[in-house]
Amino acid sequence: MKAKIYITLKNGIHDPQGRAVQQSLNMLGFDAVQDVRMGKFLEVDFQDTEKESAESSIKNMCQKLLANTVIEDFRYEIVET
Amino acid sequence: MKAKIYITLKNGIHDPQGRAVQQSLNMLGFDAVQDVRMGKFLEVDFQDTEKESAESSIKNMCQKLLANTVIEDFRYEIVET
Amino acid sequence: MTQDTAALPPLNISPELIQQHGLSEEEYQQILKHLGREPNLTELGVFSVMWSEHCSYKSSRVHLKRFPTEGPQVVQGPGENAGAVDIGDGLAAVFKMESHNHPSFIEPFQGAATGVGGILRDIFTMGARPIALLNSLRFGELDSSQNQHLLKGVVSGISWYGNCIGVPTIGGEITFNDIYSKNPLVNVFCLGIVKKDCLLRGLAKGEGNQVLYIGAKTGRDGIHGATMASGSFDDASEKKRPNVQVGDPFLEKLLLEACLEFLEQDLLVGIQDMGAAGLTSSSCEMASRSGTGIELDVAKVPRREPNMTPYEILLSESQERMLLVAQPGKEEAVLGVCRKWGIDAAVVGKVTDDGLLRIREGDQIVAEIPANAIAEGAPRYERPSAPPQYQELLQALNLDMLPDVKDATDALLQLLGSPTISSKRWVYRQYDYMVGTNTVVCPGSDAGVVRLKGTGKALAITTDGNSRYCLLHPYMGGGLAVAEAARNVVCSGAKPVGVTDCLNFGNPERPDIMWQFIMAIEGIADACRAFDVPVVSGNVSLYNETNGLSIYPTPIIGMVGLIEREDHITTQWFKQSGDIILLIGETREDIGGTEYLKVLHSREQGMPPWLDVEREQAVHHCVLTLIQKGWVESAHDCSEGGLLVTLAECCLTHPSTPLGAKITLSQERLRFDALLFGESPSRIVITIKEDNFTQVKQCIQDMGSKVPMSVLGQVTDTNQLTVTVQGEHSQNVRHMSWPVTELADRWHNSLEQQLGIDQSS
Amino acid sequence: MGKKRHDPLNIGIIVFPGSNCDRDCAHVVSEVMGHAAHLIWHQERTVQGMDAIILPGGFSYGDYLRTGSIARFSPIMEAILEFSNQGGLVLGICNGFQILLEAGFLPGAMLRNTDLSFICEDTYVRVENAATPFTHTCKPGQILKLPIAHAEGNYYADPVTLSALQATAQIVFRYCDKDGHATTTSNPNGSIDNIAGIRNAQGNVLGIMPHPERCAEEIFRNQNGHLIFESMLISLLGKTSLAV
Ligand SMILES: Nc1ncnc2c1ncn2[C@@H]1O[C@H](COP(=O)(O)OP(=O)(O)O)[C@@H](O)[C@H]1O
Ligand SMILES: [Mg+2]
Repeated sequence: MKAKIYITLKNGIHDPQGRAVQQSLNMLGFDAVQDVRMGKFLEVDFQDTEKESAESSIKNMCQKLLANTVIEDFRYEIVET
Repeated sequence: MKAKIYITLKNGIHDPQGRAVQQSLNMLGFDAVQDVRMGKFLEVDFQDTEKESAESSIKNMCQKLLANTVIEDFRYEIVET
Repeated sequence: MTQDTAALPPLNISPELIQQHGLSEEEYQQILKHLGREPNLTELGVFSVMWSEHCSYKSSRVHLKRFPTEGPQVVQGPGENAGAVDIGDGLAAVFKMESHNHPSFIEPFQGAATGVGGILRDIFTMGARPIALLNSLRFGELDSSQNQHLLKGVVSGISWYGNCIGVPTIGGEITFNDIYSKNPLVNVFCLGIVKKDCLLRGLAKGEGNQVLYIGAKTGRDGIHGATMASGSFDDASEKKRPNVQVGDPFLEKLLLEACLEFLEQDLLVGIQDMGAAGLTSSSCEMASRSGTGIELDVAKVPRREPNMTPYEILLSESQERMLLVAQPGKEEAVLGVCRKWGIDAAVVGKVTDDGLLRIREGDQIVAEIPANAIAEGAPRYERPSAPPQYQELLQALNLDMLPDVKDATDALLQLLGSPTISSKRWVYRQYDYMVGTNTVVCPGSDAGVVRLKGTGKALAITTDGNSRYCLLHPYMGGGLAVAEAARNVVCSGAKPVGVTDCLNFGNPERPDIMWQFIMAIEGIADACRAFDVPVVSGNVSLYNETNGLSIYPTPIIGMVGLIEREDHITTQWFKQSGDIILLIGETREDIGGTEYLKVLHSREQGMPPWLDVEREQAVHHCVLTLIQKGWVESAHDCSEGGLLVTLAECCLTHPSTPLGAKITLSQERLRFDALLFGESPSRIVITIKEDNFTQVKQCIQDMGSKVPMSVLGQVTDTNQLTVTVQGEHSQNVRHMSWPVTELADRWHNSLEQQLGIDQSS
Repeated sequence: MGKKRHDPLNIGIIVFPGSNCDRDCAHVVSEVMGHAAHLIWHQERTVQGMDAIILPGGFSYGDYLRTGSIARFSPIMEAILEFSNQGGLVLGICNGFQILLEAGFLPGAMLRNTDLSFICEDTYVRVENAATPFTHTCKPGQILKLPIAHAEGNYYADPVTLSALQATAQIVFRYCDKDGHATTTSNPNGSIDNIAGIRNAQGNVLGIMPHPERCAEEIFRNQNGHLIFESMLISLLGKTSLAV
C-alpha cells in the first residue's frame, strides 16, 4: 500500500518560506498570487494488508516522527496499490 | 482560487531525505515501511477568474520557479474557493 | 494630559484576570497608583508583560548591582541592547549573551534558531556588524532519545539561523547532566564591531521625532498565555494557537544590512529591537531611557493576520522586527533603504514630551501609561534567601571512604569518552565557523579567535560555566566560571577586556534558589573585580524548573579578550616533537565536584576546587607574558577531567598531525586520582622550544613564588602518551601509556556514538 | 580599451539579498590581490567595465525554495549572461555555483548532502583540469585543501550530461583524500563522480562548491585558495596585455 502524507504549518504560524516564494512569484509577474504556504509531501510505501491497521500506523508515524505537531498539521490518504 | 502543487524528486534520483525518514521509521518499529519519497507541497492562493488561464499560469510557475525540472517532477490541482 | 479617558473604558478587572496576567495583588495596587485609575485590558496586558520577571528583572535587579561595570575601556555598560568595550583603533566590540531555554524545550529547532536571531538583533541595533556567535548548551544525558532529539534540534536550529545570516559560530560549550532533561539550556552569545563614535542606542529623544516600525509583519506569535486564558479574547481567534515563533534568518539578514546602512547615512536618533514583549517593551524602554513619551497608532503597524486587537499587536512577539526613531524629514530616506532591501516599514508614531506611552487605534486612544512607570517603575524584590538544608550534605565528601583510582589507563579513556569532555566536532561541523574570513582559531581550541581586519589585532572569545561547582558552592562556582573563561582567553594569547553573563537559575521564590543566585553573583563579581574585567551586559533566566525540580545553578560567563598582535595567537595542541612541556600552576587535592567523580564514582559531591584569585591572576600574567615574548608554542588550561585529560587533548587535537608525549609526574602527598584527574584551577600546560628553556625559567622565576612551574616532559613524534608517576618513596613508580590514536578515537567519536550516528564518512 | 599591466583589474562581485560571502571575496580581490572589487547590487542591469564577475556564497533569498532558484531571476543575471556569452570570466562559489546551475550557465543540479546536515570543514580536491582560466597556476592533478560550508552540495547530473562533462574535461575539481584518491569516503556530500567544481563548455564559467576565499591568506595557514584567484587575475591580465 501507499500513503500520501501532507504536512503543513498550523494556521497562524509564520511561514517565511511561503512568503519568499510568494514575493518572487509576484516579482516574476504572477501578480494574481496572494499567498503561498509551503509544506511537505511524503509518499510512503509499505506492506500492510488491512486498510484499518494501515490507517492507524500511518497516523502514528505522523505523530511520532513525520510531523512536528507543535507547529504542523498533517493529513494523509491511503491508496491500495 | 487555490492551487495545490506537489513537487517530487524524479524517479531514479537518490533521495537521501526519504531514505533517512524510512530508516528512522523502521527503527521506530514501523517495519512494514519499504520506501519513502520526500517532496514539497505548496498551496498557492491567487485571484483568477478562469480555470483555463489559471491552469496555464500555474504550470508556468512550476516550470519557471517552483520546480527544478532537471531533478524534479511536479503535479498540481486547482480548487475553486 | 487628561485625555478623554472615556475612550479607555475600564474593565471589570477580576482577581482571576489579574492572576492570569501573572500579577500579584500587590503589584496590581501599584498599577492603580501609577495610573490613578483602573487599567483597561490592553493596559493590564502591557503591565503584565513588562512586569514579568523576564522583562523587569524584578527579582534580580538589586543583586546585579554587585557587578563591577566600569573601567577605562567601557564604552557602554549594562542597560542598553548590548555592552561595548574599546578595543583601540577607534573600534568598539559590542557583545551580549541571552537565553532561549523554554522555547527550545517546546520546539528545539525554532526555539534555538529564534534565540540566535534575538541576540543578533541586540548587536546590530547598536550599529555593530556581528562577527562571531557562540553558544552554551545544557542537556540531559544522551541515553534518552528525548535528550538526543533536543540536542539535534537545538544544534540544527542554531546552525540554520547562524549559517543563513552569515555570522560564524566560532565556539561554545556543551555539558550533559540529567538535571537538564526537562529544562535544557540554550544560551547564545554574539559579538559585533562598530566604530566607537558611531554606536547607536535605544533612545527616543526629541519631541516630534518620528517613530518607525520595520521588519516582519506582526502576527499573533508568542502572545502571553494570558491572552488564551481570557475568554472575551478567544472569540476572534480560531483554535488555540501554538505559542511558537518561527525564525526568518533571511529577513534578519536584510534587516542587518539595512540597519548598517541607516548608520552609514546617519538617519537615526535611536533604535531598539523588539524582543520579548515586542512593541510594548521597545517603545517603553526607549521612551523611559530618554525621559520622553511615545505615541503609537497600532492601526499603522504592518500585520500578518486579520482582526488583531491592540492587545495582541502590542504583546506579539513576532520575530525580526525593530523600532526606530528618526528626525522628521529623514523618514523618507529610512523608508527608501527599507524598500531597497525589501523590508516592510511604516511610520507608526512620534516622540512626545509628556512621558506617556499613548497607544491609539486610529482616532481612539486604547492605552495611556506613564512610560517610566512600566519600565523603571517596575517592582523590585529583595526576595528571601537562605542556604538549603541539603547544602552540607552535598559538600560532605569523605575521601577516606573513596577508593583511589585503580586502573588509570581505563579511567582516562572513560573520561575522554564522556560527552561533556569529548570532541564537539559533530556539533560545530554543522556551524559555518569560517564565514566572514576572520576566524583564525576555529572551534577546537580553548577559545575562538577572530582577527580584526586592518588592525593586526584579534579577539579571543569563550563561554564557560560549571554548574556542578555552583551547586556545591555557588560563590566558588561563580568565581571559577570567570577564572576558567579568563584562563581560556589567556591561553589564546589575549588579555581579558570584558564580560557578559547569562544567569540560569530555578525559581527565585524559593529561598534556597535565591541564595544560590546571590552567592553566584557575589562570586562572579569578586572574581571580575580581582581580574579587573567589567561586566558590560548580561541576561537573567529564572524559573528554570519543571515539576518543582530546579536546574543546577548555571551562570555562564562570556569573556572577550584582546590579542594585541596576530603573532600572539596561540592554540592548545602540541606543535612539534622535542618541545618541553611545562605546567604553570600547582595541583592540589581537588576531587570534589569533578567530572572524574561523576563518571567513575557516580557522585556529584564535595567541595569544588578552591579558587585563589591572586594565584589565578599571577598564572595568567605569567602565561600571557611568555606568549607575548614569543616563547609559547601551545597553551591549554586544565579544566574538566584534570591534568591527564588536558595532556591527552594537547596530543590529539592537532588538526592534522597528532603528537605523543613523555611525561613524568611526582605524586608528592597527593592521591593518585587527584594528581591525574583533580580539577585544581589556575593551571595551564604550555610547551616551549627546548632552546628557550633557560630564558623561560628565568622569566618565571623573576615573577616570584606566586607562579609555581614544573617541567612535565617532552613532546614526541611517537604515537604514545607515556606517563610515569613517581611516588613519595622512590621505589614506588608507576608507568602508564596509551597509543594516541586510541585516545583520539575515543575522544573524537564518542558523541556521535552516543547519538547513534554512523561515522563511516 | 587597452590596459596596462599594472592597471588594477575590475572584479564585479554580485550582491543578492542573502549573499554573505560577498565581502569576503571583495577582501581577497582588493586587500590580498591588490585589484579593484566592486560590489554590484542584484537589481543593477549592467556589469559594464568589469573584467570578471564573481557570484559569491551565501543564502540568496534564504535558499527557502531551492538553493539559487530565486536569485537566478535577478535583473543582473541577464547582464551576466551577455557578459559570459562574450567570453567574460564568471566564477560562482558555493551559492554562486548553485545559482549558475539554476540559471543554466552550467548543467546539472544540487541535491541535499547525503547525511542531510550542513557541513563546514576542510576538504581535499584534485585539480582535474589545470588548463582553465581559473586553475592554470595549479599543476595538473595537484591536491588542494579547500574548506566547504554547505547543506546542498551534492551535485547531480543525468548520465548523458555526466559523460559529456567527463569527455570534455569540464570537471575541474574532484573531492579526494589527502593523497589524491577520489574515494567514497573522501566525498563529503555524495556528489556524483566526486565532483566539486565544473566549468562550462566554452571554459569561461566555473562553479565550485569549496570556498577559495577562505584560504587565500597566510594567517589561515593555508593559501591554496589563492591559486584560484591568482589564475583568474593572471589570465585577465594576459588577455588585456595581448590586446595592447
Ligand atoms: N556548542 C558549541 N558550539 C560550538 N563549538 C563548541 C560547542 N561546544 C564546544 N565547542 C568547541 O569545542 C571546544 C572544546 O570545548 P570545551 O571543552 O568547552 O573547551 P574549554 O574546556 O577549553 O572551555 C572549544 O573550542 C569549543 O569552542
Ligand atoms: Mg580550556
